[in-house]
Amino acid sequence: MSSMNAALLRDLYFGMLRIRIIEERIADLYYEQEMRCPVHLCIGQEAVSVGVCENLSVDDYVMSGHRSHGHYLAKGGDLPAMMAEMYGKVTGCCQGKGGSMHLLDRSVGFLGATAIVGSTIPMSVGAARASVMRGEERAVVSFFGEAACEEGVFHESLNFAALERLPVVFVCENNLYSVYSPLGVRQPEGQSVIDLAQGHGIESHEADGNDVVEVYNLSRRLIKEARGGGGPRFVEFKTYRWREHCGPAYDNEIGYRTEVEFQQWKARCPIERLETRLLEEGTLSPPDIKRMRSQVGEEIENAVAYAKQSSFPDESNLMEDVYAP
Amino acid sequence: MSSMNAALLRDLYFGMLRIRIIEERIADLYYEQEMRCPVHLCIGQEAVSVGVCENLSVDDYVMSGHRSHGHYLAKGGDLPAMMAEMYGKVTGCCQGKGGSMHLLDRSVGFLGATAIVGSTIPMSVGAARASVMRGEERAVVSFFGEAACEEGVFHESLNFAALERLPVVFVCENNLYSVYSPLGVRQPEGQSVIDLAQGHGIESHEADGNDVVEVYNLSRRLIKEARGGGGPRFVEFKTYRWREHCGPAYDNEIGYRTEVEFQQWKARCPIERLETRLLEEGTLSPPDIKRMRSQVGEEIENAVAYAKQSSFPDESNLMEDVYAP
Amino acid sequence: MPDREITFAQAVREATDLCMAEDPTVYLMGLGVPDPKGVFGTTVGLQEKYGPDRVFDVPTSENAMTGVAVGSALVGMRPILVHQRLDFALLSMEQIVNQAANWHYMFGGRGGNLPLVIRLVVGRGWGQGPQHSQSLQAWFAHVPGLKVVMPTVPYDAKGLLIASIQDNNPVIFIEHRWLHNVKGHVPEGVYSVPLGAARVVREGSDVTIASSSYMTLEALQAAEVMSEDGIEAEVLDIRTLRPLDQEAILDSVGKTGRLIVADTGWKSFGIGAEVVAFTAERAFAKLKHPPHRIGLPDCPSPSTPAIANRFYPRAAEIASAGRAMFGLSPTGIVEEPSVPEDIPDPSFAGPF
Amino acid sequence: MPDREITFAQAVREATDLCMAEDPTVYLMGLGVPDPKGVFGTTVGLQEKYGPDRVFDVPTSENAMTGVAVGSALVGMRPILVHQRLDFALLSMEQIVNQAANWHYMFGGRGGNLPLVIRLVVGRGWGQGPQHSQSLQAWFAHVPGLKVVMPTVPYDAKGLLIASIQDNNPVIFIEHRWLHNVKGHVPEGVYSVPLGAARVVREGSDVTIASSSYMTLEALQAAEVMSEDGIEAEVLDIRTLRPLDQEAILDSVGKTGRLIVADTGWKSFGIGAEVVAFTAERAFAKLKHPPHRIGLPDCPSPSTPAIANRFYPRAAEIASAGRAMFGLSPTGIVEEPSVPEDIPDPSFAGPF
Ligand SMILES: Cc1ncc(C[n+]2csc(CCOP(=O)(O)OP(=O)(O)O)c2C)c(N)n1
Ligand SMILES: Cc1ncc(C[n+]2csc(CCOP(=O)(O)OP(=O)(O)O)c2C)c(N)n1
Ligand SMILES: [Mg+2]
Ligand SMILES: [Mg+2]
Repeated sequence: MSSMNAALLRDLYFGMLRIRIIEERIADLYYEQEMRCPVHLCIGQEAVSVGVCENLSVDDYVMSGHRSHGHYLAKGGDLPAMMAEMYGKVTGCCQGKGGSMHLLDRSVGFLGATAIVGSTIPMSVGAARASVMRGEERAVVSFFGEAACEEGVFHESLNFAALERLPVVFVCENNLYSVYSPLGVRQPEGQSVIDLAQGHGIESHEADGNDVVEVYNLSRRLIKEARGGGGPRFVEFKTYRWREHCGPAYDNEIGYRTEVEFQQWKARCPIERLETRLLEEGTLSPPDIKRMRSQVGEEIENAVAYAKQSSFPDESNLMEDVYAP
Repeated sequence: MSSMNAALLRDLYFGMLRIRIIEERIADLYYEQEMRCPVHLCIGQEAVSVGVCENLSVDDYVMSGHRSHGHYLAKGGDLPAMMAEMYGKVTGCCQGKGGSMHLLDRSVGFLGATAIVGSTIPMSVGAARASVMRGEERAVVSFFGEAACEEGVFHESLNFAALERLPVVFVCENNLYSVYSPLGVRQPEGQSVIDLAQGHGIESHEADGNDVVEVYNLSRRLIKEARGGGGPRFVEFKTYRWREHCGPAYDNEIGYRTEVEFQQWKARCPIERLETRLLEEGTLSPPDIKRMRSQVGEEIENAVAYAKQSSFPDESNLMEDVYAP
Repeated sequence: MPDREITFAQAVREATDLCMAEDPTVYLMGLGVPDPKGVFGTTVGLQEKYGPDRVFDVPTSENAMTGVAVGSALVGMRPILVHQRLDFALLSMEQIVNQAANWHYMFGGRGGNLPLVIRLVVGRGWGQGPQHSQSLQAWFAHVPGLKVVMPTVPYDAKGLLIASIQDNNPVIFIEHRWLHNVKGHVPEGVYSVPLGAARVVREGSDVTIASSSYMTLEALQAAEVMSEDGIEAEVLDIRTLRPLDQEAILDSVGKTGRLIVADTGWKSFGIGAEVVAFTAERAFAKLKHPPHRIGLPDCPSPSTPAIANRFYPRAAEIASAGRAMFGLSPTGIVEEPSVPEDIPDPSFAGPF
Repeated sequence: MPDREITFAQAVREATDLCMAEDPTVYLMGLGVPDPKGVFGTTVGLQEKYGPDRVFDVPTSENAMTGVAVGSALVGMRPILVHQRLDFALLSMEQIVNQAANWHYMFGGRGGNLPLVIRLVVGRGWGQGPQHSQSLQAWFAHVPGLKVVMPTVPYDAKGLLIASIQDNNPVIFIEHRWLHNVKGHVPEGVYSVPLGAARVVREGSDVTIASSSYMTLEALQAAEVMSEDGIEAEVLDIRTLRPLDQEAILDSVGKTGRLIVADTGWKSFGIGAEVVAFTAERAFAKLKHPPHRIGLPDCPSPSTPAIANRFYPRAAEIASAGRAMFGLSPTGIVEEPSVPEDIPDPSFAGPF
């Protein structure tokens, strides 16, 4: 970590800042009721997306679930296409047919995110097996939340990945909640999801998901090992979502979690933590940050403008693309 | 084990011998092609059924899968009704509608066996939860083969049982094969199913499934602990099926396993092992064994006769019992 | 209080509440059941009232949780299992169909009763998209051993849910998301509406519209439009898809000689196919005009409102079909919706 | 070798073999695929030929293995996934329907092709019972995004499987267990039968029998029986349920004016419902007689042969339905089966 070079640290910082600003902008704009689809923001969890994806090349594959904005962006997904998708426009990454829960950008190896908890996990394993069959050196990262570990398909997928020693890195973002349900009503006390993965014989780790440097370093090793034929790896990052499960608002007042808990996690903001350090070390200066902010600000405003100005798909589009030709 | 009393040892011996003789008789009769349904014999695996069920009272529940004859019989299921079921007769335990893969005898707490791998596991958990809700002290035993541990529903069920600390004892009979598929093509090398269960935070054990005394003693403790509110327990018994996966024949010649392997396991016959010991100790005499054999012989012949003489269900039965009244 | 009006969601909650109060074996489980939103308001406050043993959240394990419900039902409990979207229940088709539906039959009637209610919510609008809005009632209706209920009005929601909970078989109870906020007359106290009986919601002599769930509201609107040109539609709310009240539909067609079926699911191989088929088989001579089905076209549900609005047939399409049976041109004159077309009413403001 | 006769199972194996030889992206997976029995002979020897990377056994994890197939298809492979019984695939409905069927559409056509063949075997006979013989093609046919194929003769089994493997979409390929040993003429080499085209297997002028899979064999037998009384049935093998060849059926009905649909699944909400419904909608005036569906009655499949034999409709029932359309009494004169009614032929001696 101390040996990490400044450029990389700045990249990590910028990556997180960018996602944060974009997500916050989406939250603000959401109230206009022009983005008419469910959105699951990842504010507070940016370090995982950025720390992991920084280690991936464009050839590596990523799949994700309902909370995929950060993964999509960190993997290099096209921002205007994402914004247009949320506005239901024909220029969206899915021509408006998917909405926020169905992002993809194949040009950067983001193979798809879908809206059913856990369902892209086996697909990630399948994409990895395909790569192995073809002799390609490629890592596949499967992102999911801790609730996905309650789905049987999670286990089935891990078993098969372990059986065939496939180059998949399973990345669990444990943010303590599934919608409004705390861990305690879903998983036995004292159990950890890495025990589950280890049960399948998969080397597993647990780490601070709000420390981007830790995320980066750990996932760097795991991705390398997996890509190099070492078999699958599993990592659980502890983190926290700041806003409501689905939608733009804060919702600590409705009673499923406490304001205190939220504030504790907010104090561990992944972006601020790195910012403080980089400012102290002089790797970053306040003007740098300002520049970064305005760069992203411009990028997102352009993307929003693009999205808003784009056309809706034509009604004739309804029956198109049901089948591939 | 040394403190085990003679009557109990004789019971265990008799229980296994009985199942063996019944299963062998089924195998012989199967060639007549009058039992027209798939049968999965448990010859070689009798110690698990008997050693576990000897610890259960009639109030405890048992559920099972496709290979359930031994469990049904050891739990006290009605033999003539089982035989009649295999002959497709109206006097069968399911009026002939289920066949060998769907046995039940609710009067002794055998809640049902069904033909889809793993599917009664969550039901066992549900039955246990119902008992807890009602404040009943009851243990539920869920029997399944090692292939069921590859099904997601196995994990989902264990998670919930652990979460709610339910009185279920999960009993896995690991006979190394699923149909013709060896463990190696299904589960990662070096992994053990007890690691999986332990991952869910469930106290888990592994034992020799061909040693009925070991099965008895271990399951006695686990059942007691579960029934007493200690939460679920998991146990894997290593054992071996002697005959083909489905049907009456030996099939070592077709190539999925070796005659040598089979002979090694045959040498560990659970019944012979106990018999040798009991004869040595004088707990059992050759005339005792002869008496037992003839007793079971008579019982099974009566059951077969009953089954053969019973009527088939009337055609009008076809549309009955689709719905409960 | 004969004129008490409550919403469909409140009616569902009330039915659950009453059954739980009456029968200690009834219990309620599902993702989000005790959370602040309480499954669109249908389960709010019930955990406080009945405790966490009888009203509880569950892990995201649809398949096992269905098995848990089945196992408890086999030993005398009456579980109600809720899924916030029907689509999630696809993970549990094995338990529902191979196990629950077959149970009573495959054990020759000796397997014990299997009183189980599975509540499934069909999503629509606000960009729910392809994986949060599938309306697969035709699947469940195809399976002997299941009962399938799909109410429209709050009165029926309550009465049919009570009947479903009291039934000794697995019942699939399907709630359309756009009905939850609809209000209607609902008596207090326990009453039940029998499974297997359709209901005439509007009498008419010229054409029968057999519809289910939300489409019944569109059908009623269509009937008003058609009436302006003197075509009187009889609107029949099918209410339960299995058992299906063939007689009620045949009676109505016997009177009108014309049949339109409007369902919330895909048209092909859907509910309408069965209704048209048995009518053609059993009342062919009564039909004065080819029957007509209204359902979703053969594509997934798109997220963007721009084309989702075209995906979902509305009253105008039903009315036009009815008018065509009398040689009249399609209508455009259905009242313009006062809210955007991708939401049912102004109270629905996303995001879920 | 124009007259080479091979079995349906051999035809399936040959199609797989040829596609694997031609295209290195084709691979084959499923429980028991490389085992000595090779899924009723349909996969025998392929692992030896193509190696364990391309032909392999899998854990008993139907849902994930479907996802694995989907994931590999998304990046350019052409998986064939086999289930020895359709019933087992119920564990994977989430992947098949929510994911695979929706994929191409929900990503606006940019999600990549999803060439995937899922082979499902419908069991019958020898006491398979309620959980090993469900014939749920109507479910799959209901879902846009899927293609559904159900061949009868070996020629079509091969040609349709090749077309399915070459198709860029998820295809559900349903094999009836009683067809595997049936022989028929099959050319060597690669050929394909287009998805979406029915086939006239017997010409006739008096009544159309549209049938699928094994029921086509019963329909042909029924046609012979009816012919003895001068009723000439046209037998149409539907072959693919989605896309469904409506035109071929309407053409035939246009000629005969009478329609019987015979399918291997449950009658209610089944394949016949759709066929009758679109025919009633589109060719009402051509129908001289009410259409008639033949399918399974509303109960699970019982294990005991004593009543299973009554559960499955056979040629006599079809012939009787045809005769009734001409005012003739039911027939009993279908040739007595030469083997017990719970097996397809003497080679089938249990236990699976
Ligand atoms: C199979 C399934 N069940 C339920 C849902 C409803 N659902 C949507 S998101 C979500 C929460 C999942 O929690 P987690 O995996 O921890 O991810 P997080 O939202 O916390 O990022 C749930 C239950 C779903 N989409 N799919
Ligand atoms: C879900 C499902 N998949 C596949 C099958 C086919 N099948 C029947 S028995 C069996 C073997 C299961 O092996 P195991 O659980 O180890 O039990 P064993 O037969 O060895 O006793 C399989 C795969 C099935 N019945 N259900
Ligand atoms: Mg979470
Ligand atoms: Mg086994």
